[in-house]
Amino acid sequence: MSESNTSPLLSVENVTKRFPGVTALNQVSLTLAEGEVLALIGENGAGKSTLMKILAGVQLPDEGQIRVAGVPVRLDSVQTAQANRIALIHQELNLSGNLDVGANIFLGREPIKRGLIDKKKIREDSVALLARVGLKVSPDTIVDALPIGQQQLVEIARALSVDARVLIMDEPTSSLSQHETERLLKVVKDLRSRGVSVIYISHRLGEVRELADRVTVFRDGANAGDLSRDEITHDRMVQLMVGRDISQFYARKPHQPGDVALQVSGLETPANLGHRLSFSVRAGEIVGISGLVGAGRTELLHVLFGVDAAVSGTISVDGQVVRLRSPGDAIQAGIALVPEDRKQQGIILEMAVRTNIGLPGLKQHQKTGGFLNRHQEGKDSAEMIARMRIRTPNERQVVQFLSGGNQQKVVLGKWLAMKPKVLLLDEPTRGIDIGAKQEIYALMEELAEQGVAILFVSSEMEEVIGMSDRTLVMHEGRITGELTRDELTEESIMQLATGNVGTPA
Amino acid sequence: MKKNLGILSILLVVFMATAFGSDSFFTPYNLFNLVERSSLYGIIGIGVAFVIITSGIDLSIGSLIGLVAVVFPYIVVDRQLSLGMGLLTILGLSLVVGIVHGLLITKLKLQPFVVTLCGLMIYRGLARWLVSDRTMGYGNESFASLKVLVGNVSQLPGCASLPGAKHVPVAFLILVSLGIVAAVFLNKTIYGRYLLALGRNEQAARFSGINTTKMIVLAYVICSLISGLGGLLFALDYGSIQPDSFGNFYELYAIAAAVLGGCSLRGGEGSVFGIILGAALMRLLMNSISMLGIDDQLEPTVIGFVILIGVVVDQLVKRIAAHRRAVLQARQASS
Amino acid sequence: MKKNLGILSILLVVFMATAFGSDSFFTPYNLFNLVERSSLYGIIGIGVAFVIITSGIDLSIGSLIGLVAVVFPYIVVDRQLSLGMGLLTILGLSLVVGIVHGLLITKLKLQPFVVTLCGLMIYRGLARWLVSDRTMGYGNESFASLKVLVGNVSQLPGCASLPGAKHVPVAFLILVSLGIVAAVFLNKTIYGRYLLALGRNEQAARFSGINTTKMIVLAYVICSLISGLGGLLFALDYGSIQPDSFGNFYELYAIAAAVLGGCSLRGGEGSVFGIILGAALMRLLMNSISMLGIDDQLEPTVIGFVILIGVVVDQLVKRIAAHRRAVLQARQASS
Amino acid sequence: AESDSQSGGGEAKPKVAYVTNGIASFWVIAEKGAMDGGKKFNADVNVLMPANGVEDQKRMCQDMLAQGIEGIAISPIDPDNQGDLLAEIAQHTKLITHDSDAPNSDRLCYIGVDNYTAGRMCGALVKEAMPEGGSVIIFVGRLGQANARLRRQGVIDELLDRDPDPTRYDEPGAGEIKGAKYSVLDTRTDGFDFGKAKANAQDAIAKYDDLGCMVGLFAYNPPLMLDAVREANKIGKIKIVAFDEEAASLQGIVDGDVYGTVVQNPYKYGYESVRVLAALARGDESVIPEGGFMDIPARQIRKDNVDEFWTELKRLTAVGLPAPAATDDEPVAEENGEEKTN
Ligand SMILES: Nc1ncnc2c1ncn2[C@@H]1O[C@H](COP(=O)(O)OP(=O)(O)OP(=O)(O)O)[C@@H](O)[C@H]1O
Ligand SMILES: Nc1ncnc2c1ncn2[C@@H]1O[C@H](COP(=O)(O)OP(=O)(O)OP(=O)(O)O)[C@@H](O)[C@H]1O
Ligand SMILES: [Mg+2]
Ligand SMILES: [Mg+2]
Repeated sequence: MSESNTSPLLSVENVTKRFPGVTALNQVSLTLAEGEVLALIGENGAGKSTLMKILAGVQLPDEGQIRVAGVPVRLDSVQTAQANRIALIHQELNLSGNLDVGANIFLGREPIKRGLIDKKKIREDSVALLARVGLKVSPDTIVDALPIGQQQLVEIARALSVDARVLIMDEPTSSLSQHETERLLKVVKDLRSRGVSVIYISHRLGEVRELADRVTVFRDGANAGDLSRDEITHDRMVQLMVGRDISQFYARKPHQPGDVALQVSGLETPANLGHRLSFSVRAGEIVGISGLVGAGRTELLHVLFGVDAAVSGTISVDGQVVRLRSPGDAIQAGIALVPEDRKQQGIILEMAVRTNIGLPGLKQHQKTGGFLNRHQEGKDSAEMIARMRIRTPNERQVVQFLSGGNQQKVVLGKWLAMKPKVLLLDEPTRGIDIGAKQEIYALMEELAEQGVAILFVSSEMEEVIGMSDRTLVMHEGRITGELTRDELTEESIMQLATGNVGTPA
Repeated sequence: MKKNLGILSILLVVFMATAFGSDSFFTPYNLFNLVERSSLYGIIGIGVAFVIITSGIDLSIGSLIGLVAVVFPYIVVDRQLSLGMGLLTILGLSLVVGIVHGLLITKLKLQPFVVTLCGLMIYRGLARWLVSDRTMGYGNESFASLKVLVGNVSQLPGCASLPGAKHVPVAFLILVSLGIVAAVFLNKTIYGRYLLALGRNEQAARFSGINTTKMIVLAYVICSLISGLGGLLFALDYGSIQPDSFGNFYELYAIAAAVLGGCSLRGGEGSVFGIILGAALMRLLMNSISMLGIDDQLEPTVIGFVILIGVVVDQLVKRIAAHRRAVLQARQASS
Repeated sequence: MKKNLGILSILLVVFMATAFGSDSFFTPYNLFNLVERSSLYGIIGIGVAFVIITSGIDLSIGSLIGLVAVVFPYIVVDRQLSLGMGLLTILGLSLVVGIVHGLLITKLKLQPFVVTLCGLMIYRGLARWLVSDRTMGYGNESFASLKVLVGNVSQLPGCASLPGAKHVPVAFLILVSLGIVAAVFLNKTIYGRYLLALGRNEQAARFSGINTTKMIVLAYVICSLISGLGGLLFALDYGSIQPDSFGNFYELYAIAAAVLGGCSLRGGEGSVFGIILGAALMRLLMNSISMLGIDDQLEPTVIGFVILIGVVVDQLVKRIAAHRRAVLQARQASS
Repeated sequence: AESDSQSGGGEAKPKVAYVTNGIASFWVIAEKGAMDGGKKFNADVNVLMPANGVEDQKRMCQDMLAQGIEGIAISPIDPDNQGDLLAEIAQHTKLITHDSDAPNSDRLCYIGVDNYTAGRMCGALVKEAMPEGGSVIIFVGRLGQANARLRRQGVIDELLDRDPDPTRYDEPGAGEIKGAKYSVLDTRTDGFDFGKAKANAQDAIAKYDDLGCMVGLFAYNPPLMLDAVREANKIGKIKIVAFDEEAASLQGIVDGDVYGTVVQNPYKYGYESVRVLAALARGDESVIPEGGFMDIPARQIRKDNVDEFWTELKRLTAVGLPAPAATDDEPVAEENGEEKTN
């Protein structure tokens, strides 16, 4: 104890980590005091997750020193990290989908009774943990059956189950909506009051402002500065992260929407049978869809993109009724989707930037006999890399090695190259840094001006309010209301999102 | 249990049909043979299930069985060493094979299919070379003491008087005990849970502090050890070993049994009971084919078809269940 | 090309060693045989590569080869139908097999391993049943016109006078043309690009508007068609077909060739040139073993080892390359 | 298992099984014999060809026993080590052996010629083909099974003029076996992979340019050897001695490209086995030959007797022909092939 007042609970000193092709961390340092919530922010690829993985014993640093309560430690395995009572919620989901919720929460730390797993204890403890994160599912539910958002809550419950001194959360809210987020923030504050130290990584500066005692900023794998409690303001953080200030974040100009581009009437989706959805999006209009996790938004977009077949109802583009049996049909009809699950659905990680951008256009640009049109592919990828300002050494770089934000830009790029009439965006800024975010918002605005009809799902209320001309709110597969720009407030959205219909809509 | 309903019903249907179609089928003698064969194949099925659960595969089982079956009499008869020495050798052999497979797959990140495909060739060649293709026999009296393993229960010390013991193959006892141990291991111990977890998502398991390398090696060791045991039993049962062919294709039978029994080759799933049913079904089919006097050239075709039907049914059942769930949800939501 | 350096060097080493160790190796006659065999196995290797690229697998190749080899003379000789009719039948047969595999895998979401394992059994049984295990022959004069396919180039119409034509197997021409077509298809057409893409990440490919179902079915059809062609060539070359064993294990040879040639069973990778090298290496090894008078029984062991060494080397080369890049990076960073 | 169920005479048809040691054209001929025997002696015959060696043989026999079969004629794959199975059969029903004997079992009799002797006859053919001696190479599917090892040993012992001893075994790995006039360079196996079998022949031709004679011990070997020799234009330079009556081999003899072949009499194995089993099933022990051995000698087929043998063979194996009405004491297809049935 006497030691811990002299030296911080956790200190990272001049850590360097290299990967083939990149130096993820270059001589970075940070400290964490007992019972402190430290926010770690930085652009995509700044090295936040890498440092956290090092602290969790998943990766070893190439250089540098790590101390716990002043004592030098070598965190060469997850076990040693756990022995030092350090726990990490990874940025990507890390669950075994074939096991039930309880099994995942206690994976690797199962309570044992007479040599066998004590399933009773697991169930009991899980119920308590799930309650704490506000997830209303049985511990016996198979994880595969949960939508991403709920799986994220399971991850958090698992981290809580470790009796940790240092709890690291790497973008825990990236797939949570307002409601769950608020609950999570409560949990974190509660942990702090119990003397647990938390490292909190997020691109959502609002959360950071509300939560952090201190902020450490990384830029390009190096320290870019610290902010103490009273210095924490939106602009200061952006300043340090991006190195420039980003004026007028949501660049919305009012403009006249054109004719109806997308008309949906009586649409019934397989995951939410019995609910008929009807709405329309005009050319040049940006319509947001808000709602809680599992409200059916992704499901809706999947049907509009032909991934899942509609059970009933009609979809028409520019007045033409279209039958969407596959994404191919949707693309034909001028619809494009930037999917929710970037790594699984958006890009092919092992392939080059150029190849990914070219993929949807291959058919359209093919030469006679089905031969590749390399020239067109090169032209498109070059144009998109420039227009999106995708940060990559060259068009042949494998997408895997780009940061999250730049990967997302690649996904956008591959669709813009198709010049769609209707652009569907599912959580377009999930896990994306402030700079990239602003670029994407600017892009949406630009497209709208060009007359593209944009329908975008977001769990980040701030951006829904900031970006949309109109907002549809969904609750358990139904559209519970529609809010115009001047009706839009967090309250009005929450009202509808939690199913309280009856407020003016 | 529930997930094995599909195959269980197929098994029963075929059983009934054969019992109905041939009066020699439902006789103690035939049933004894049937149960014994099913037990032998069930045993190696359980073995391969462990690697399948880790989303791996082992194609070398048949060759390892051949090698073990050759090495054992080679040690005991040709080299004149003791029975214990022989047992120790094949035990060590299986152990080493399993460890090597496991290390190549985890440390060198080689693909299980490739590693064990090489194993399939390597062990076969070794078996043939060791005895230069001579047929090996188990007639030698030194094996007499082991023969009980492929006899009936009444031959076990002190079981002579048990009622019906004569009608129960010892191999069946071995299968049952092995099955129970395996089932408990998989479903009730942390190691089983680790295997299931890493089988689906190795990174998640590793990030949870599980030593996935050790667990995967363990899985291959278990598989090889059980294959070794299987090799011994098969050899004792058939008594005559052709080094160049003994055990050919057994890996496919074992894998088929596991798949029929509900193991997914994508890993993370597996029911010991199902595997035993799977092995039994295949042996039953072969038996039915001769009992019903079906053209035995068609035998592979029939088996292939039934396995296919088995997995298709399984698939459809899953889908229907999923659909029903969705509808149910919808009703709850709307109500 | 570059990624095939490992196997290419192994091939050369073995070649040199054998040429050095046996003066009968480097003779026109032996080289002709060697090239012909390599060509035949190379052809089916290219076939299976298409499904491996989609991260699938085809275990039924050997049985399909057996079935085709039996059906052809059955139609032409036993049924007394025309040669064209025979060719049409085996073409249709292979086509149907491929489509069925593809549909079961895409529509019913069955695992390729399982589907084609069933195929392995089903087609073998059909072949045996169709001719009730009779050995089929290609002695009949009606096949004479086709025999040129397994002869040397000089027997081709109008090639008699070409210099050295006598020393080039026609099968090699077939391999080369097939190889070129396959390479162009994979690397220069959108369909090849589609296959590589979905082999890496089917979902993302589908979300990019690729009709993955159609492409996967196509891959299995291509594989079956090429297997059918292979079956015909093998049959013509060997002249006599035993329904129960003809083609056994050929799928493993084909897969091994593809893997040696740099195909990853995880999908999305594959070099036609590499596959041809892989097939050649295995045939070369067998030839070397007889030429150097190595113990016949050890043959499988030797081949198994060399494949293993091949993939291990491949693996290490990749790692070292990656490491070197990292170090380089570090230097640049520090400087 | 084809089951021949044409109604015969009024009395009950005994059910008997004819079990081979594998699948081969050789056995297809035997099957025909067995079936004809079934018609002739009014028995219900099951012909079983194990695809998977001893395992299948055991399974098939057990399944037959379960069906209360009244007699089994088996060609044991490994007589020395299949004691248990043979005992099990003998205990439940009438057991006889054919093609390959199991003297230590309780079999009632053995029908055929032992492969060792046949092998020596094959060796004799080699001597005739190469009177002034030379080098020989042997091709065989598997050495795993007894008949193959015995044939091979027979050939070797004959060439080296050793005195008969079926238990001798020159290990294939041991390299060249030198005799006074003849030397056996190597024995190559192919595991029933025809591609390998042909490759073996080609490699041998390439490797030994002084190669005098090729011996193929399994039915499919000689035709593949013949192909290889033809392609290498070594006809005449390399003598070919065959085993069994594959059509291509016989054609080769006719053309003079194959010196000769040793044929057992599979048709008669089948026919006689069924005759004996049927009688035993009806309780007539008299059919058991004295000494428990019915010699159906192998024959050497050369250019001079190939035509007449072949026509006879075609006649016997022709599909859809009425069963040759042979009488018990005057069975079909005598060695000299003169006997016309009925
Ligand atoms: N396993 C790896 N191999 C190669 N490069 C990697 C690896 N992991 C991370 N990188 C690279 O290291 C850099 C830092 O990545 P990291 O994930 O730490 O960034 P981050 O700050 O977490 O970004 P984000 O906010 O998008 O999560 C990036 O350029 C990334 O591409
Ligand atoms: N993989 C899945 N398995 C089973 N059900 C699912 C799956 N994905 C979604 N669902 C169901 O479909 C409904 C809608 O889920 P969806 O993912 O579309 O919600 P969402 O509004 O997009 O929320 P989020 O995308 O933030 O998780 C949910 O009720 C969920 O139960
Ligand atoms: Mg990160
Ligand atoms: Mg969603």
